[in-house]
Amino acid sequence: MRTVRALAPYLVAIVVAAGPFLTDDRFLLKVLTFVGLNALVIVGLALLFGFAGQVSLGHAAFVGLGAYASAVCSVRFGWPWIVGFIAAGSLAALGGLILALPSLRLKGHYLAMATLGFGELASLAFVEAEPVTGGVDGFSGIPFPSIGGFEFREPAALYWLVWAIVGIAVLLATNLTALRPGRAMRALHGSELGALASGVDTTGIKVRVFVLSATLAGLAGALYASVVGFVSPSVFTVGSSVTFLAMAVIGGTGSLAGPLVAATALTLVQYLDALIPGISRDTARIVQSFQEDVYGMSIVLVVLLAPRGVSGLLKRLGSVGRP
Amino acid sequence: MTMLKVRGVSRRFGGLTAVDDVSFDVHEGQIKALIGPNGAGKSTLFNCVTGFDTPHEGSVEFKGQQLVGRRPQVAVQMGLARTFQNTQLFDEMTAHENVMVGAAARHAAGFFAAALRLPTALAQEQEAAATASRLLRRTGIEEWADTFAADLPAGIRRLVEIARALATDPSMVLLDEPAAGLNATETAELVETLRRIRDDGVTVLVVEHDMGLVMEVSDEILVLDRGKKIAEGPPRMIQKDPLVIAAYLGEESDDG
Amino acid sequence: MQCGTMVAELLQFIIAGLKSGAVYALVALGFTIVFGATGAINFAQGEFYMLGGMTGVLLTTWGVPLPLAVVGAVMLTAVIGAAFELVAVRPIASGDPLRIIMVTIGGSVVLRQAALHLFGPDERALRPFTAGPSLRLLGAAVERQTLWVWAITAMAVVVLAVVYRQTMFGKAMRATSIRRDAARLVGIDASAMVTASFGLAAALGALGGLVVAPLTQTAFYVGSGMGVKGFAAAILGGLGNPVAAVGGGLILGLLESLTAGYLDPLYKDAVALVVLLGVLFLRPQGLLGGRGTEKV
Amino acid sequence: MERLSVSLVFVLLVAMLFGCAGGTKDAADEGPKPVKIGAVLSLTGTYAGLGEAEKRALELEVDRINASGGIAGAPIELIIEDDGTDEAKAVAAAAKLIEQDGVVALIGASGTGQTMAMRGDVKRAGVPQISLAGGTVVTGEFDPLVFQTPWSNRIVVPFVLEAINRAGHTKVALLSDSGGYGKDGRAVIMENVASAGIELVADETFNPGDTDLTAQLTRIKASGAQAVLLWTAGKEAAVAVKSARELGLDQPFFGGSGQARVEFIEGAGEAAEGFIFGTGKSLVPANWGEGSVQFETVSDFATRFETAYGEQPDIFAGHAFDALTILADALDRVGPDASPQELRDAIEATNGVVGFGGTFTFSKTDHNGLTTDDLALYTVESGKWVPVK
Repeated sequence: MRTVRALAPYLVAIVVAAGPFLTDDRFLLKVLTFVGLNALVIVGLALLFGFAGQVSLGHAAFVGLGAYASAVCSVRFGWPWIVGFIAAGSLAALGGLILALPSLRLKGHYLAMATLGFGELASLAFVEAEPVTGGVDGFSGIPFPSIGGFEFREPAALYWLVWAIVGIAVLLATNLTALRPGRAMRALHGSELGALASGVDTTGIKVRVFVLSATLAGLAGALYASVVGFVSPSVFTVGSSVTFLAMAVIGGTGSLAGPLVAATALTLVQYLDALIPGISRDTARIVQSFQEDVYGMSIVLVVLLAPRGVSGLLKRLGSVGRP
Repeated sequence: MTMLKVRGVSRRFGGLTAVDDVSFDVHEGQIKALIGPNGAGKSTLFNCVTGFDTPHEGSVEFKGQQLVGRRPQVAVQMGLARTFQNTQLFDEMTAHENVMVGAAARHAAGFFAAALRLPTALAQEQEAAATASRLLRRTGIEEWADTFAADLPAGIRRLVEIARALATDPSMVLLDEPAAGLNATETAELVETLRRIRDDGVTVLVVEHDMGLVMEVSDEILVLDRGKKIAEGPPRMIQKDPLVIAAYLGEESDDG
Repeated sequence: MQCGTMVAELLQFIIAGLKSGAVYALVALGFTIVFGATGAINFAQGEFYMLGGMTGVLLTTWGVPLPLAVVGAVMLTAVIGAAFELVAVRPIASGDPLRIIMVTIGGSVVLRQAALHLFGPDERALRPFTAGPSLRLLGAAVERQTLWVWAITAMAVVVLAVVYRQTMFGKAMRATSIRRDAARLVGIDASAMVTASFGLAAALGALGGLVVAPLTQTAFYVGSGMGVKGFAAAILGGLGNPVAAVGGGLILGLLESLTAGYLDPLYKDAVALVVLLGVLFLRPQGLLGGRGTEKV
Repeated sequence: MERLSVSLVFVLLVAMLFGCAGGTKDAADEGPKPVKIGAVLSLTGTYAGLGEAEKRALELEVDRINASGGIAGAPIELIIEDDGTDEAKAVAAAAKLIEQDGVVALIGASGTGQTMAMRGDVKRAGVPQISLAGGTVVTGEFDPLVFQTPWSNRIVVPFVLEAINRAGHTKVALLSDSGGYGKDGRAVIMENVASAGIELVADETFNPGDTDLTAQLTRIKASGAQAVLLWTAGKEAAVAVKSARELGLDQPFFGGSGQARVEFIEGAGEAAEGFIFGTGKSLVPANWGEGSVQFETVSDFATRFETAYGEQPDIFAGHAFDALTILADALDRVGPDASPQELRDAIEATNGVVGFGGTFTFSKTDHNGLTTDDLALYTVESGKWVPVK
């Protein structure tokens, strides 16, 4: 049993890495690539919400910041893709820092409001900064990612690129949570007074986690821009932020695996009709028109009934068989 | 040597003066007790001393350095640790992990090192784990190490919190009612623990209601009533102090 | 002549600003009342504004006379607000404030989606309360509905003040907002006060949604934007202070209107957001608030 | 334990997906191979109203064409995907239709953003796309593969400007929204005012969702404009005309296709009376003259639509009808086995095809294919729109 448990992450990694060998369905690979993009955002949100207990209603803005930064770098400036990718992460990190420094001094509900305000403001800016962002018409003609002359244009290549980055992010986040910073974050969530009395630099931890999660969102945005090739403001709304938050909340606290499962499941639901060929169109439509209801309802129910979310449920399931 | 030097500290809430011009010293190697009836301002004074609250007036010097206006974790890093009247443990972590949080108090945040599992991070981790185990043994609760804090009995929670405070490697600890909720045996063990802490070279300031414990363990006692210091001295002297007796009798008749 | 037009123009902007501002004030009052009773921000407050307008439209399309429809919509929304508190907030009221925030965020999505499914995606209009041409004031026009907005807001504020000062219920509410545990000691049912605060906040939001519906139309999606503006108004004044909430609402409305009038209308929506972030970062106790900052 | 269960769930999920997708490809071959056409529509989300009407029109027409023998005996197989008014989903839907279903042409998307987002995949696959979105950018940012059926601002704007000029107004105030439709229209208006002999004395904008336009209208009132040109498709149009009347701004209002919405007239009530807007003639089919081909085509479609669904088709249904009509016409010319490239060339050669929007004639530079001849001027009278005599 112990070996299975130890091997499980490797097993998942192998299955994910082998994806393109298991199917030649280019659509499915594209959908799974989108799953990877959301997963990247959720790794950051799992740290921020699930470990450090901070609410953000503005993460879609960081995704947008990254997407536009990478688009501008590669299209307007003609810089290599990787430079735009790094610029996207840096810009999102900077945005996160500017927002985090003043607002994290405040109590939790103020942070949530500040991120909401920031998200709305960013949405406006994406529309109004037309010379940079292309305004409502969007920004088109963004090239595929390329590193050193290799262009990731095939769905399988994009899939590998995105999931490789997700893999790295998950690995780093796992290390982070297993060691002292993870304990400090959980301590902060468990009791802020207790954390302060234990010498935890609570503000420093909050700022770092916030910036880290904003950076991951920015990188996801850069990948989104070059995978889709087109960016418009309608993608980076507060609505999307709520969706991200729902994934993190449903995924549960104190775990990376739970939020990743939630992100995967909730992203796949959006493509239900295309993924399960037998499903009737009406069923798929009902599922899709009630998608947001499900998000909202899930947040309420999880908070009321199962505060530890999917990860908590899985933990409980797992412990049933234990002596 | 004077470890803690409090001078003229006052803290008001609206019209109410919770702590009124209090001054006292705590010397190195002492166990000093802070007592007083309910609402005397003991917890507020504690908060003002540890950086959780800011006094309106007065100064708090710890090992010669000014503490007023500093953030609580700075006080911890300077060697001043505390516990709470309502224990503030991290419920979703084990007792051992709780103490480990304290053990890492003086390390840098180390996000980068931890994410990359650099040797320094791993070494610190081992050191923290070892410190935590040692302190759980020292406080006599090593059998609870792997229990989640949420599942610990009240008495053990207090000890875990003390162990966590000690893990920060303090020169002085402030314990807020450590005996509350303990039975007689546990209280007796607590007396031993407090002495052991002092013998390890840690100065102790303790707020306590249990008079037996206070008289038995403390080298010096400070008495607060309605925010004011009314007496200070060795236990024998305090026991006979008419002001103290009056204050406590007053409280009892209030309760009745 | 030139000077006259300029004065009329300024007056027109002020009228428009005080019109929007009055509505912000109603929504901001809702935030303030819930914050007073629970110490938490109700992220679903904007949805009550939306529900008021939409249920009012629904009732009139069923043939309910307008005055009855307005009263009915306010009461219905108040019941929804109280029910929301009972079902979703009460079970966690004593716990982590983070959970209350999450529940109200989730709840706002649920309420908005429910409105979408029940009322449809289209914009709906409510009849003006009294028909007729606008009134003139020194060359500026005042729509009749604007007078209703002011009158009803003023009435709500006065009634609220009287209730808070004079009635047992109001005193209990104030006591609860000062100290929950102390309130319980003197025999006040603090949880009932929290439920009542949600109902009251919902009623005020609904009133706001109803009085402007004839001017602006309403739709299932208008709640979240109004929530942000109402909160900006509430925190501009200083959260937890009803008088300041009204002041904050009026100031925000004026700021928006003058920005649209003398700078660029496109910056209008940014005003509330800049105010929100600016106040949060620089002066979380609000411009008019004297209480200690709510730092950790 | 937790990790194990989580991983198991994940592995199962992934395996299930691959399994499902693997099983979809072997459809039984009977009779002539169908012509596969994909459609990406917004059936949910913000544009759900548009997508639903478009879907009905497309399904109605496919059934009609197949019932009358299809394309040289081969039936049309229409595969509709929902993009949820979301660009990422539009991209995935396009990829699915192209890669998985192997469609020869795409219809859609309903919205401009979604249409633009699909462009990358469309280009790579070389499949022709007929968009149902009205944004000028769709065919303005020219792509040889992309066509569009709605009346774009590029033809509606000059038509309305000319009407304003003909009514004797030369000083005009513009009020437009900063969203897609308004911004697009404003750009085209700016290009055309001079040639239409009109001077813009005010140029005011507002944000989608604005509930108070006092500032803009006050300035327009002070600008001395003889007429107001309102360019928006949002609910703010009703707010604009209502507050204009309240503020005593009594100049005539003009607008475009954005006002061909029942919601506008309902929302504005009295204040909408006398509003003049330009849009397609087919809004009132009688415009075409009874007995004309156009009249027959539009009323035939309207009758069949009403029989099938119990309500009149709106303009969005009409645009979808046109996309399929154009596609069927091109397929008739090149046959059911044509490659996407041949089909594209055939669509570009479309000449005089009569649809709902008007008579479509594409060229190498014009992929919208309509002219001002397909437009008419309407005014609101007693809560209904009627053609201006």
